[in-house]
Amino acid sequence: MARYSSPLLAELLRTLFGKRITVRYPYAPVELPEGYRGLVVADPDLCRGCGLCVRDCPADALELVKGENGAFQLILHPERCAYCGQCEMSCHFGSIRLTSAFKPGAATKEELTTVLVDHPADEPVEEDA
Amino acid sequence: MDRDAVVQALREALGDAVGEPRALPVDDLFVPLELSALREAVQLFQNELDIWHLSTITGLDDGEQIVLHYHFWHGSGLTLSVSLPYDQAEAPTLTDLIAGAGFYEREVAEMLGVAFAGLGEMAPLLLPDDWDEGPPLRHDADAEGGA
Amino acid sequence: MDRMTIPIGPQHPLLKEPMSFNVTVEGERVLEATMRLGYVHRGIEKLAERRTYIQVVHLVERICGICSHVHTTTFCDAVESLLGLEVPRRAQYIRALLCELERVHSHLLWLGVLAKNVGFDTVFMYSWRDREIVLDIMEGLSGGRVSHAVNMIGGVRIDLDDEHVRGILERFDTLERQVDRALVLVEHERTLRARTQGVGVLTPEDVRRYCVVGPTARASGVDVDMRRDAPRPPYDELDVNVILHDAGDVWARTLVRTQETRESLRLCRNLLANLPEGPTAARARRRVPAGEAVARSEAPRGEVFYYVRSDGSDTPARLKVRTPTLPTLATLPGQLDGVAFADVPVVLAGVDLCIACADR
Amino acid sequence: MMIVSETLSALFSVLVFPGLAFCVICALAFEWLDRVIIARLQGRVGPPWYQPVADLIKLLAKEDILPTGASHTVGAVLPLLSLASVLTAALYVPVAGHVVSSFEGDLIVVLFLLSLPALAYFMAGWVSVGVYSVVGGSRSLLQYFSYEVPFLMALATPAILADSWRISAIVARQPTWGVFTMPLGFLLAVVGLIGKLKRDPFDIPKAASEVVAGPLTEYSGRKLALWHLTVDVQTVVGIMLLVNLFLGGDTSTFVPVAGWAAPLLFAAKALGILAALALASVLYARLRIDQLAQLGWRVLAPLALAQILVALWMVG
Repeated sequence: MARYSSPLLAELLRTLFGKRITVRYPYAPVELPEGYRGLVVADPDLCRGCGLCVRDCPADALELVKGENGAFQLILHPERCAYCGQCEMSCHFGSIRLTSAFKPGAATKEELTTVLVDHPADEPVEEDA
Repeated sequence: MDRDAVVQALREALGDAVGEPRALPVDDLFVPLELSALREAVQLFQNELDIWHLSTITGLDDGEQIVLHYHFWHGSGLTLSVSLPYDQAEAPTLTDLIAGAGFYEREVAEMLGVAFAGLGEMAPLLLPDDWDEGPPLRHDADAEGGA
Repeated sequence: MDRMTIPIGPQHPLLKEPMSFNVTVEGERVLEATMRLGYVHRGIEKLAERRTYIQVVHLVERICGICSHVHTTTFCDAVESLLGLEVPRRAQYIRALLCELERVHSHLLWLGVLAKNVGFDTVFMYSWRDREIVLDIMEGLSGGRVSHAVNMIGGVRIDLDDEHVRGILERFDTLERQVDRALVLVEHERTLRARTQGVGVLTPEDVRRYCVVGPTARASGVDVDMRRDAPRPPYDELDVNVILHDAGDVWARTLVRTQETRESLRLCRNLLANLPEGPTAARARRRVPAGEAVARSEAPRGEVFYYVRSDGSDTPARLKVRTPTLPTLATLPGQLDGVAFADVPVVLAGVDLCIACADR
Repeated sequence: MMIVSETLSALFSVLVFPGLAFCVICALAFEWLDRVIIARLQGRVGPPWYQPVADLIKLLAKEDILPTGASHTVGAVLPLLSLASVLTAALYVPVAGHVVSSFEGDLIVVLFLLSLPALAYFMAGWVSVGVYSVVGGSRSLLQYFSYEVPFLMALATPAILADSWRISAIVARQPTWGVFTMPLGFLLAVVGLIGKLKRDPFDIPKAASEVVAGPLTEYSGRKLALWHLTVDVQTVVGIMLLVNLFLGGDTSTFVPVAGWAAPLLFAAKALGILAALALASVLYARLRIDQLAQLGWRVLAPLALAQILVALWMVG
């Protein structure tokens, strides 16, 4: 049998008595490294509605809707997002960034669409009487 | 065999068919060449100068004409660049000298509509069989800025 | 036995990506094989003409699922040279580190694919288990297992602190031991050798005629390696020893790729040991001055070639990418005729097809 | 009254133990064990215990189609034929001493019935129109001739030693376990069994990377379920046959074994052979068909012949 024995035997025994490699997601939790590029979020206070992130997004996943006198909405379409992190790099104000969360999924695309920043219109300056 | 020696050898063999070489970033030398002298230059490369590696053929449409860059490599980059008028976009095939050029020529033929004389197989390489919107990388085709 | 044409692909257990072969067989002997590409052609070069340079970096990263980092590195290299931008040495080291990690990832993945095609499921399971180690390292570094989004024009987005480096070196110990065992296995396993020796032979003349690059060329004795022939920093400070073999068959390629994995791990340790201090990126302008640039580097499958032409705007006028799989694919019909039909999967695996790369 | 209880016990032994029900349950259990052992050897966890049953039920519920052009009648008959022949073979193989019926020469009947599915498998490929099926079918024929001769010769040696073709007689007359008197015969029998069951490294007719699933590529639904069940039952019958012929059934030569422990000993031996089959499928890459033919005729057949000569010499 030695002539046909294989250099694999030692590895087989090590594997047989070693730890299983299978991760039983979703029953067992999967720990992601802290730098993992997941879902995009934005901080409404820091966001100025400048649209740098929208312009640089390679996947057109961000959309800036401008209302009248200063109101604007930054809308994210996660189904188009490629999680590349370019928006985080392009934002000068540190508002938009990637978290380590990943959305398990949704039935329709519309469900995924999230409004990141909903900036109300600036209060109209009271003209003095 | 450094680059100046190669250009010198080309000049001796082909005379003024060889244009003014210009060094381009990241270690490459572009040598403009008459279309008619192309095959001769490649034969010279192979027989005397022991340059055999053709990295690829870049085809591009710079608005006035179609330019073909034949990128060679022999320890450093060397590119023979040939220009073809729009209406007479033909070039000789190199597949008998460099078998590897076949795929690159078929791709340029498909993307820019250049006819390669002597290139046997003309089946589409990358584009679908039923592609009928003309060569995609030609700018005059979508002058009005299509999709 | 009459003559039969057996379709392999575009969907087939053998092919990991869509591509179609029509193999004409008489009995078990292959007479002739024809190929059809283009099922995964996305028109990357046309798309690049409608995106800014910043966006093209991410576009180019998605040409290939396995060697994405080397594409962005070469593209950034070309654009930075057009900008005349000096990339900080620390950024170059981090780029090279990820390039070598990606080579380890690609070769281990390939060893699994070859074993799967040869019906050796155990080696497939083992090599893909070991590959997880290098994927965890890259995910820890860049936040992505495969597409790392590390490169930007002017440098890299991430940085390495000591805790990162220690984690990597720890994992390297297990990885190196596993790769050494894989090397012993590939050299001495009787059935694996029986299925790969003398199959899909490529002579040095064929390599020169078809301009084949990478491990497939090195396994036929042709001494080409862009890391040594065109050393972009930091490879000029590293002594890369190029692994050659002369048999030119699938077994020789297996040896070359596995030994190269071991070599890449040595280079990674070297890079980590003398990682220079300093910034990780230089500020890049959005508009690139008019001009042309050619950049080459060594992807896991061989020389990848980039040509960028700019017209002064912030959008490239022309981008040409030639991936290493294309010339190797051209040699396949030659390698396939006269081969036993049972060896077709071995020959296809031997050239390490990356069809997404070839189609662009 | 006698007749009723007799027919009842006969019916019980045919339909339940060691007949139909026992075989099918054993087949599914062995398939699960086999997949778990292979998984554990490869560092994986392996399927849950109910996986084979779930697969069977799923296939039974799935749509059952055959390509146009393939003859549907033959396509439908073949899986039934092969399952029937294998289950009939199970009736003659004693399980820890219990056997449905036993007569002089039942070993030859069992060997014939075990080879029938190989022919049906080839027919399934030849009759179908798919290219993969035809190539897979012709390969299974080539493979049949490579392993069948050494396998039969290896199984003939215990019969020669015990001077009888009746399995239970062979089990009774073995002075010590067959594997000690003819180790080579046992080894050849195991290798032949791997070839017969088309397990790794001899799964050439159904090599996924070459011919997708060989003759079974076009099968689906109930017919495919029958084919899979055939292979499972064939594994059980093959292993039990080897246990009887080479490992002395439920007897133990060195340490006397209490009556109640005999069936456990039989089960242990059967699981031992199953583990050996699993180990063999993990250890080697798949051979090419010509390499298998070389192995069969250059190595296995001469060894089997030598083993027979040794057996004749021992008996003579």
